[in-house]
Amino acid sequence: MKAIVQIGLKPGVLDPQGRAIARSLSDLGFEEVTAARQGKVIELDLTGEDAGTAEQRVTEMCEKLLANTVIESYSVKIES
Amino acid sequence: MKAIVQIGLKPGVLDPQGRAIARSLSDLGFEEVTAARQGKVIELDLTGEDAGTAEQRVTEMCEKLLANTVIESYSVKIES
Amino acid sequence: MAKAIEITPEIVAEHGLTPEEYQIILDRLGRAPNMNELGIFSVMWSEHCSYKSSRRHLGKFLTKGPRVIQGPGENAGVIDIDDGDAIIFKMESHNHPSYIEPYQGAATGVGGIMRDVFTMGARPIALMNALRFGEPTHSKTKTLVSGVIAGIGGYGNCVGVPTVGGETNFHKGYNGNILVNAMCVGLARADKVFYSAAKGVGNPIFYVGSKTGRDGIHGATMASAEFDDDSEEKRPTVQVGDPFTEKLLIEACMELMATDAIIAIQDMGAAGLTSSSVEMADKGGVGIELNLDDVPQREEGMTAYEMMLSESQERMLMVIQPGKEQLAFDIFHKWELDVAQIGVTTDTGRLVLNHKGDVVCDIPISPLADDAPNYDRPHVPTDKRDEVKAETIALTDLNAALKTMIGSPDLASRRWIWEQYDRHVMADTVDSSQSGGDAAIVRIHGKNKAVAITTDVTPRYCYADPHEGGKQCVAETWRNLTCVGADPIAITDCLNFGNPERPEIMGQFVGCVEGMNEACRALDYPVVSGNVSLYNETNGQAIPPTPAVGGVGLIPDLQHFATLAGAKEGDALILIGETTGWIGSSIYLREVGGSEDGAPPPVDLALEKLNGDYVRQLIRARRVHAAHDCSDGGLLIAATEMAMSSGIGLQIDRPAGNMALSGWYFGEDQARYLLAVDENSVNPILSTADGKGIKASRIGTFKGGRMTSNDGLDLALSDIRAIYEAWFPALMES
Amino acid sequence: MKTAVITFPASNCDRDARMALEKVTGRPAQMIWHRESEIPSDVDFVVIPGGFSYGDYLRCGAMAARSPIVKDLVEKANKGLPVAGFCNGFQILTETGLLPGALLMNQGLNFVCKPQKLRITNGNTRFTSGYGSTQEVVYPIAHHEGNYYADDATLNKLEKEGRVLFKYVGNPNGSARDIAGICNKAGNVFGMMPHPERAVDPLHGGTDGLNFFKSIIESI
Ligand SMILES: Nc1ncnc2c1ncn2[C@@H]1O[C@H](COP(=O)(O)OP(=O)(O)O)[C@@H](O)[C@H]1O
Ligand SMILES: [Mg+2]
Repeated sequence: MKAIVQIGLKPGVLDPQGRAIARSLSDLGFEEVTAARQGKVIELDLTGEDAGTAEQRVTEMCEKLLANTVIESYSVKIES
Repeated sequence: MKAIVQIGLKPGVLDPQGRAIARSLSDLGFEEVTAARQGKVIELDLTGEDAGTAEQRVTEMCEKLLANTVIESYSVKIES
Repeated sequence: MAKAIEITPEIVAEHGLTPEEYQIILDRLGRAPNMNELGIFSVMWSEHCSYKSSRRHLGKFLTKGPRVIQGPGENAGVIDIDDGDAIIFKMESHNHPSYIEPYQGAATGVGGIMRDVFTMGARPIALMNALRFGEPTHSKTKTLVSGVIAGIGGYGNCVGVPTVGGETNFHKGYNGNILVNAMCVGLARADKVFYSAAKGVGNPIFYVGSKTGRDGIHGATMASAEFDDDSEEKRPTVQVGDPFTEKLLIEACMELMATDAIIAIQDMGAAGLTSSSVEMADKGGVGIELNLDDVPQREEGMTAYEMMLSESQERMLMVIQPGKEQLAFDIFHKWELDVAQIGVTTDTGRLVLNHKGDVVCDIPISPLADDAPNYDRPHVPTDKRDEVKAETIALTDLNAALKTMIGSPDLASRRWIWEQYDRHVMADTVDSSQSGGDAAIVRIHGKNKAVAITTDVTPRYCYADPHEGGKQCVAETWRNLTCVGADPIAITDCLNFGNPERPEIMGQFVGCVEGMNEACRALDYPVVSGNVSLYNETNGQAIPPTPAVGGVGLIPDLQHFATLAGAKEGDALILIGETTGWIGSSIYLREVGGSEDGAPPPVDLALEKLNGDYVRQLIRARRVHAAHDCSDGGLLIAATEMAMSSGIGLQIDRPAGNMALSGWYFGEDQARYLLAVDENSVNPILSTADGKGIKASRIGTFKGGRMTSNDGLDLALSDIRAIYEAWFPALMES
Repeated sequence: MKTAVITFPASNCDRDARMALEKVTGRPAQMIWHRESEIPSDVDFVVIPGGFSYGDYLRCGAMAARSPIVKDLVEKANKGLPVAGFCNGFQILTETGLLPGALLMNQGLNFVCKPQKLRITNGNTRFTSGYGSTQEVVYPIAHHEGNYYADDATLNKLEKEGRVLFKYVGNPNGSARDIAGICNKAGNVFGMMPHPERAVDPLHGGTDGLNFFKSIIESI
């Protein structure tokens, strides 16, 4: 099984990377870009068969290690 | 409109961060994790209405700036 | 609308104000404040901004001296280092934020202290940090260490200011409250120092830097409140640092400062726009009127309350010379920073805020500062402890003891830390953590002189006896600066303590401050800036008293300095100072004896001065190849550090006598130095010392690759080094 | 003999580079702000300094590599202008494609700053000829993303063509085949993670870097 975890800064938290990307894109002539935010994706390969269990375990992984819940929020998607 | 760009290391390029994540997870008792890879997501807010144009422009952004195609591959998704 | 909310006792309490404090506000205003006004009073009267528990004691410090250009009271202290050059420096804590989010907490701590320094016109040239973590075995320690170090490095490295030294301790007393104290040293021209007092009427007020977001709203009051187990849940948004913007801000400010456009300038630190505007107005005796609609905002719908209390980082406030507005705009636009004129100075003495067509705050400024609470909190002195006699502490196996000591948490190598810091950027680092030396040496750009910088405190001494501990931390920085051949000039401090409302904690505070002050006066070594961090406790457990001291000295001529690393094959090892074998509160007693008992070593300040002045004189006369003071771990640890740094072994010849071995090798008597000198220098050095009434003796010879002694010590230097280097990586990889 | 240093927002070794060039040439280097559109035509040698251009956001060197001044630099370099990039400068050069490969995060995941021993693997180039028979030098390193990567075919080619000029003695970051510094096919563009410009002063980092600058300056 595979899990895809997306982690991004919570709304309201300063995202200097995103800001710099947006500016640089518009300097390059991509003027349609009004804002950018940068986050992480973590792809996990998992043993086991049950998507429900996997989702619960990966959520636990996010809380314990993958996301910094003080400033980040995350979402989990299980693919098989 | 919104574009979601996912950027990851190409297969074959060593991903020390992914490896460290996998190791830490299994140290924490998540033994079902057999591998991890870390990548980036960039969310863009775009003006304009046409999803097709947007996709083409964002692909151009990836080639020109967002991804380093020597080591990275990317995917683009347009949401409205 | 903020005005509409009725201020209840609960709201007052949530703002950290006591009913008595609230009554003063009512009396001064002659009416109830609105929410914005209450918020402003609450941050201005928080411990963090008002120093309400500490102010009267800090007033005792020696703060003046022939080289002091500006003492405490401005953003940072300023000292004269000749030739029209000035050094501007300060140390500050970021303890609570670093515990909650170690990377960002530590990073923004570094950013904040740099702004305090460049706001006064100095280009930052060096960073230091003083860190205290819980026990190495505590479940949180590893994560906190790695986050804090990465955060400090991440910020300083990116801005491009070298992090040249620091200190790190581990103790269970910090399990629930780590300490992250960062120090910044900057270089300015003495006649181009910028101050924060706003002047004139109708002068434009400029906002520069990052946009304001809802970051750390009420952080300043949070930093003054004790933790409980839930605080990790309740915490407000953590501030995120943006070193890239900080770097641009430094360059832009330096460029604008080279013109005559700035009347006053102040960084937005804790309590952001509120404290910066109030302090500027109060110092200059003027009023300020701001239009909050003009404040660059990161988010939509921000309220006046949020804007005034936001702690978004990388922002500055300045009063600009009328007519120079365009110049300022051009420079900040060049550096791609947000900039806006958000108000003017007035002659009303009031802080007036306009937002969306309403006046949302209109209060007199002077009560915010003048009427800030100033408490004389009850304090009881710490009980004196008995001495521990070295004779009662056995030392049978010197080899085993040295191995245990050199691989112990407080003495093992910090390489794992400082290899993550860029120590060389700016091309003027002469000596840094890399040699393990007592003080870092940073050259004044383009000149043949340098500043020496050190941070020190020995919390276990301060805990055992706050007064002696207070003397000791000041004396140790003075000694460390002396060891590299510098003239010690002045200090900054960061006073980290528990809850001051407890008389025994307040007793620690008062004891340390008085001890520090005694040392400052005896050594002509004034305090020019500092910071107080109180309420460092969790569930009633206070940290050990930790008054971190940052010392700065001047090496007038880079032809004459010493480091830890210069001993040569055949050099003699000379011990300056008296050894009584003081083992109480020593690392040996703790690590080998398993006890933290005993009175700490007494500090004889006259002796410190006598011995130190002599050591400096010898270094200046180029008699010394390497120098080190004896501090944590005593004589044998200092000698081993010299040997490791120089890469040469050492034969130690303990003079005959009946002092207990534990005391001679590991006792922590103060005012002592070890010097590596040429064989031919030994006699002249010893006889001059004798003439001055200074105890000095030859106790060994540098040679070969082993550490040996006439008491059975015999270890390969390489084996000792392996133990010394292994501890930290093992901790972090466990 | 005229040298120049390009400064981007948050370049921070620009002063180090300027000092080194001045020491070797006896003339101040020209500082070129990234907003300028052209490298002056009388410049003989350009250094792209270390630092954190654009905060290292997105990828180290990515944004600087797309700036107008670098566009001009690439054109001139392709016509033979000598260029060297150190640390972030090397990252920028790989991002432009002037040099092959890319720099990944250090294998140990931490920033690493220390004196680093290097072996000169080709002493017969414009950037190394001044070292004579010297085979090992020590330059400081200070980086977080210095792990050199290229595919095997590229690595083989680099080695075969003698374009690997320096290798690490004791690999500090996981770089493929211990590669520390490489040049382009024409031999006029060079990049490396270590900092020769921080090794030109006995009081600061030693003097092993002096011959690097002497080599390239004398070749012009
Ligand atoms: N947090 C830190 N950051 C940088 N350098 C550090 C840090 N902690 C310790 N060091 C360095 O390690 C060496 C030993 O520190 P310490 O034992 O406190 O020295 P001393 O007691 O001689 O003042 C010093 O060179 C110091 O600068
Ligand atoms: Mg010391």
